[in-house]
Amino acid sequence: MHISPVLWQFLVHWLTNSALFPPEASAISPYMDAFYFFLCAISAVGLIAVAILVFGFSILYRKEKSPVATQIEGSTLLEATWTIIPLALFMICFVWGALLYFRIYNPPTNAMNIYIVGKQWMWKAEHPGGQHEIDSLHIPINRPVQLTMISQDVFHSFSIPAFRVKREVIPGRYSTVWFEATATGTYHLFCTQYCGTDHSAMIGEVVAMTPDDYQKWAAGSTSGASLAQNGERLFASLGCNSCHSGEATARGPNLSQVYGSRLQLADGSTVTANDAFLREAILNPSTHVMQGYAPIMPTYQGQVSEEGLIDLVEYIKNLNSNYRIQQTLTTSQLAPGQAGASSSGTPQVNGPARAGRTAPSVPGTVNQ
Amino acid sequence: MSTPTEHEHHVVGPKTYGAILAALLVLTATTTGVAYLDMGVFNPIAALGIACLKAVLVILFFMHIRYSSKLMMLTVGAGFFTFIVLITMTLSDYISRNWGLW
Amino acid sequence: MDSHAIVTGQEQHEEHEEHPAYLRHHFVTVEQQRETASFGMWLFLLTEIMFFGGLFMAYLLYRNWYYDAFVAGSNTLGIGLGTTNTAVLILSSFTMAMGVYSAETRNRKGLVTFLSLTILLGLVFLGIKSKEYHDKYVEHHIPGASFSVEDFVHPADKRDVPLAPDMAQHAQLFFFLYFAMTGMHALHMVIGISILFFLLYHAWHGAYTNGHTSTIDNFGLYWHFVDIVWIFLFPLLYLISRHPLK
Amino acid sequence: MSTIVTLPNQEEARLPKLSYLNSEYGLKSWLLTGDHKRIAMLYLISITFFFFLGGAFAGLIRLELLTPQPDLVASDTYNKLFTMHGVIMIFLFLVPSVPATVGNFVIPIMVGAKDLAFPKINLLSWYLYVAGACFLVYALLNGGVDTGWTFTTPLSTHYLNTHVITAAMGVFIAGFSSIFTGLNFIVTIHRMRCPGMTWFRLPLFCWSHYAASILMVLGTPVLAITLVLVMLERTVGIGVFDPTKGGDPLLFQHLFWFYSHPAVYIMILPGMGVISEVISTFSRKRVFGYTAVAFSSVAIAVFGFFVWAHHMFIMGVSNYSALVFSLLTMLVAVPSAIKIFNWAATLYKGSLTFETPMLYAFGFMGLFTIGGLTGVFLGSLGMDIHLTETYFIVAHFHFVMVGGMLMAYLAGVHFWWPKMTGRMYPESMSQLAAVTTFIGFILTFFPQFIVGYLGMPRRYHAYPPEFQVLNVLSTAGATVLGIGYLLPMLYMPWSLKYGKIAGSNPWQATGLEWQIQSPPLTENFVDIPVMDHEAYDYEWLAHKTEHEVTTVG
Repeated sequence: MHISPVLWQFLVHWLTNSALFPPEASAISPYMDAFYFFLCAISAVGLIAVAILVFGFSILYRKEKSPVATQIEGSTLLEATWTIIPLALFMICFVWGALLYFRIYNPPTNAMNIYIVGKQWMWKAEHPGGQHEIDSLHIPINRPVQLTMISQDVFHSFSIPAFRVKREVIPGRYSTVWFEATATGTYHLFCTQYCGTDHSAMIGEVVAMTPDDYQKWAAGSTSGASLAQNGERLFASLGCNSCHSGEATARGPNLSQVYGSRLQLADGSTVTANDAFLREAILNPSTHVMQGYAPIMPTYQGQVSEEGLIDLVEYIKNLNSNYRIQQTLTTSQLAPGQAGASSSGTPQVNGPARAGRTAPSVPGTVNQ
Repeated sequence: MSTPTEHEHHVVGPKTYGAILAALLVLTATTTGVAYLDMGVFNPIAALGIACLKAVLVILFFMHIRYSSKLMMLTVGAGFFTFIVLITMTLSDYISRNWGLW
Repeated sequence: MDSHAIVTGQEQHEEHEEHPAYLRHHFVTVEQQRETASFGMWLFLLTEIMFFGGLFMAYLLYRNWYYDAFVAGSNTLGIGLGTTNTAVLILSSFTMAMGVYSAETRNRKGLVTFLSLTILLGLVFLGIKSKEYHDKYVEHHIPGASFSVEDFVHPADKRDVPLAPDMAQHAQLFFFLYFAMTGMHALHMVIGISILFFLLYHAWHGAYTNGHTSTIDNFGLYWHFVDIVWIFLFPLLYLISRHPLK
Repeated sequence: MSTIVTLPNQEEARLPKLSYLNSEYGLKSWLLTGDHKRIAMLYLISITFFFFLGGAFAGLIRLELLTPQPDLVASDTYNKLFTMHGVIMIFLFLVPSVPATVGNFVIPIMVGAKDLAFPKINLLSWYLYVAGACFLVYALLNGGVDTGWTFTTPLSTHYLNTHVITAAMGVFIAGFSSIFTGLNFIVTIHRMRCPGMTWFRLPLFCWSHYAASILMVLGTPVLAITLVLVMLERTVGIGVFDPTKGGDPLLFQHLFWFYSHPAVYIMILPGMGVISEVISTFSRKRVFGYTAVAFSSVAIAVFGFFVWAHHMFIMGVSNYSALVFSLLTMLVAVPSAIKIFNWAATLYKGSLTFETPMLYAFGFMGLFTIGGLTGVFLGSLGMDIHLTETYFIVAHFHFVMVGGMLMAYLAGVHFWWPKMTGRMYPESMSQLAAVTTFIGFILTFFPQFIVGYLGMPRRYHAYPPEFQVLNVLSTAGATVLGIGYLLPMLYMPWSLKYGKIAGSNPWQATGLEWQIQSPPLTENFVDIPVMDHEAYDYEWLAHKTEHEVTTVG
């Protein structure tokens, strides 16, 4: 036995650098792994059962030993046995798997929210504090983190194997996933849904840090303005404030503290104003008209990037009073033509425009 | 009418065809007329109900399923069943999406 | 050792003294051949059901999502032309059924007449359909670059609710599905009419009225199926969101 | 009840003077044939070609993945490689593999008919296959297509500038080929059975093909219309599947998987039919629980239509819907388990020999068991989150499709080779090939389960270096596997000329196809047979053989 030293070196190098099991770095991992081992166990049992039967019978009843085959019709009892036992096992798997699924996809209410935008071929992470990252994600450990994700183009899939979580990032719709990291370290972040040329380059790293380190990192890498602040600026420049001024006579509904509330829509249904609803209401306003308001809002489809929408959503989420909106309006009235609130964007305080045609609004909102 | 068997080929006569034609035309007129009445949710139900009735008439008489073997009836049934599976199971996803998380 | 190894039937073929020329070699009886052919045709129609099924699925989904746009789109379709076309198609189904009857009663003249009538009615249907398509073209309702939302944002008919521009855009989906569904249906009609010409030619020369009616039977099934598709398309596209008469 | 089987004396066998192979000569007699056996041969040749074409792509993929760096081919090329590998293997090899070759050849004979119900449609089906293949080859030669075999929208509709329409057209046409094959089988099994051939005297091969055919006929058109919509969307860009224009990309997923999940059963069910025949024949024993195996095929076909959304658990389907689909997925796993246990029980008190088809069948049972059980991993909602879209799923479906279906296909081709050609394949050589394939397969795909749980995503051109060991193992295994597949390519043609003469029933099997000469006459039977015994009745066979010996002697 002589292995070439070079080959040996390679083997040692490979083996020390490779793992056969992913690190367990999130609160859900042990649960996932327990289920995995259970599934492996029943698979092993099943496989061994089949192997014993096949090999056992092959030895016992090979032609040399058993020149005469005994014809057997079948056995209802046996059929029932191997119907019911697998079925029972599969049902256990189903229930266990379902519980795990709902655990992974139901974020706790106290989770901190980070926005993820996927595009060919990079991941952008936006922290509420205004920290922007590309192909990396910094998170504190021991704290539930919820990701609100959207794709700008095609399907992507956000996967962190060490956390055992994954969720498709869908164009045109928010999807969420949550996790709670338990060990500091740097972990792989993959796009697992084939998304075109550089699919395999759409990778990144997840840096799990102690809360203190995270605070330091957050303070050190902020872009200066939080998402909500960016959103406020955008809100004003798109002229949203002209209708959503929060005044009783405003043409648009009051957005202050709208997030999380139940809304009565014009078509009679009620919905909860969550992130997805807010985004949809900006892009497809006519299907999200609130009771008592006219469908006059223009669509912003194709005018606001996904990042911009996130800013707006984050802004509306944190909007606790209309004070600043009205402040902005007053300022823009003093200086017309500024920002986006030009021409007809000025509020018509008198005469509620509850009915009638779509009011021509901000320039550039004409449909394609 | 005797029970259809595999070895009997039933010839449907012009009288039956004529009657079915009349029925179909009447139903067409009805469905168009009904469309102008405002019946709320019953409008689509009436329209599709009449369409199903017409389709059944065509299948049973013009297409001779009324006089065919059980196998044929089963075949036609299987086709519509699969169609229903496609529609309902897909729509079940869309309908329950707004129910929110648990 | 050859094929005699198996026990053969008690001279099965002796029972069937008559072996018409159209009995294919691998069938034992004419009845078997007829049943087989019609069963095959039915299975083919099943695939057609599922083929249209995908389109119906898309239609149902988007109709629910963009109800207003679909209502508005539906109301631009000419109900008169639609109803006429339905009647024409039903009539052509009737003439086709009568053609089958003529073939079964070995009436060559009848068969030729009814096949010609079916062709004629089929062409009338396509003519009316192309008139409708042309109307859509004139109204800029063909989805794509030339599509205009004007009729939906500022409807001429005062019963129409003006649509918001974003919703009006979704009328394109309605028209896309309208063209896809009726277009696919019209394609089946065109194929059907082509086959009808072929059948007519042979019927003229005395085929199908010699007791071998399978071909006509099965084509009849196809033609009726195309009719059924229209029977569903008509209410879905034209009727279910009509404005009530005031 | 016991059966002694004496294998016939191979020395005495002669090739029949007249058979379907020499009834007519010339290319035209093949290309315009209505004979199901000749069409089966045409299919055999064409799918073998595409198998090796698809296999070559697989080889390049594995070679690229030998190293973590993207060093062998460019990203786009890599994407085209796995797309063409998937499209060719699924639509041009796996779907038609057993049904269109072995099934086409033996089903009419098994039911005691002179041909399939619609010989011309059978031929048309082959021409459609060729036409579809031409489109795909055209797309391939003109730069390929890189959508992935799933044609995921909106990637395929708006973000790629390769030959998506040509490829979709190819799949569309090939789909109709499969529809016509299925249609023919259903009608044949219903209408063409010989006197005495009741449903429960049908070989299980026919049952599983019947079940698969139902799926072909009812599922494939939905794929067809979906691809039409993709093509339309690419050309006119209306946005049926485009979220920016109000469409829903998940609708595409629903419609696509409505076919493509049943397609998995279209691929595996005929293979299961082969295994039933092979296990029974080489145990000289009736299949244990015939009715259970027969109905489990039908159950798979029926349940197969209700589970498609399990491909979309993480794609944003509603949670409630996911729950229902997961539950139904668990149910569809049960009939497969029933089949495996019944086959194992068939061996009990048999008289087993281990010819090549039997070795492949054992390979099938082992690998399909693993493939099926790992399917339960993926059908469980929570586990699916971690495992889907990783190499785990790649390993899973290769265990089912390659480990299962390809093993079954090779078992079938070896098993019926004497019937098709009149000559035996070389036994020891083919046993070597079977064992090589098995070892190569395990080595190739088992490491992929591990690397999948580690999280390596599928369709990755480059990967983190710590996954390299497992990938090297996998590539090494692929080499062995490739050798295992190349061996039959050498000895099968060889056997056409030099193989031993098989005689009509070399395996002493009970199916009707073994009671006629090898290779059969064009019309299969001189007179339509009458089935007067149950399927897999080895006592009837023993009695018949004895009777023949006495009459001849």
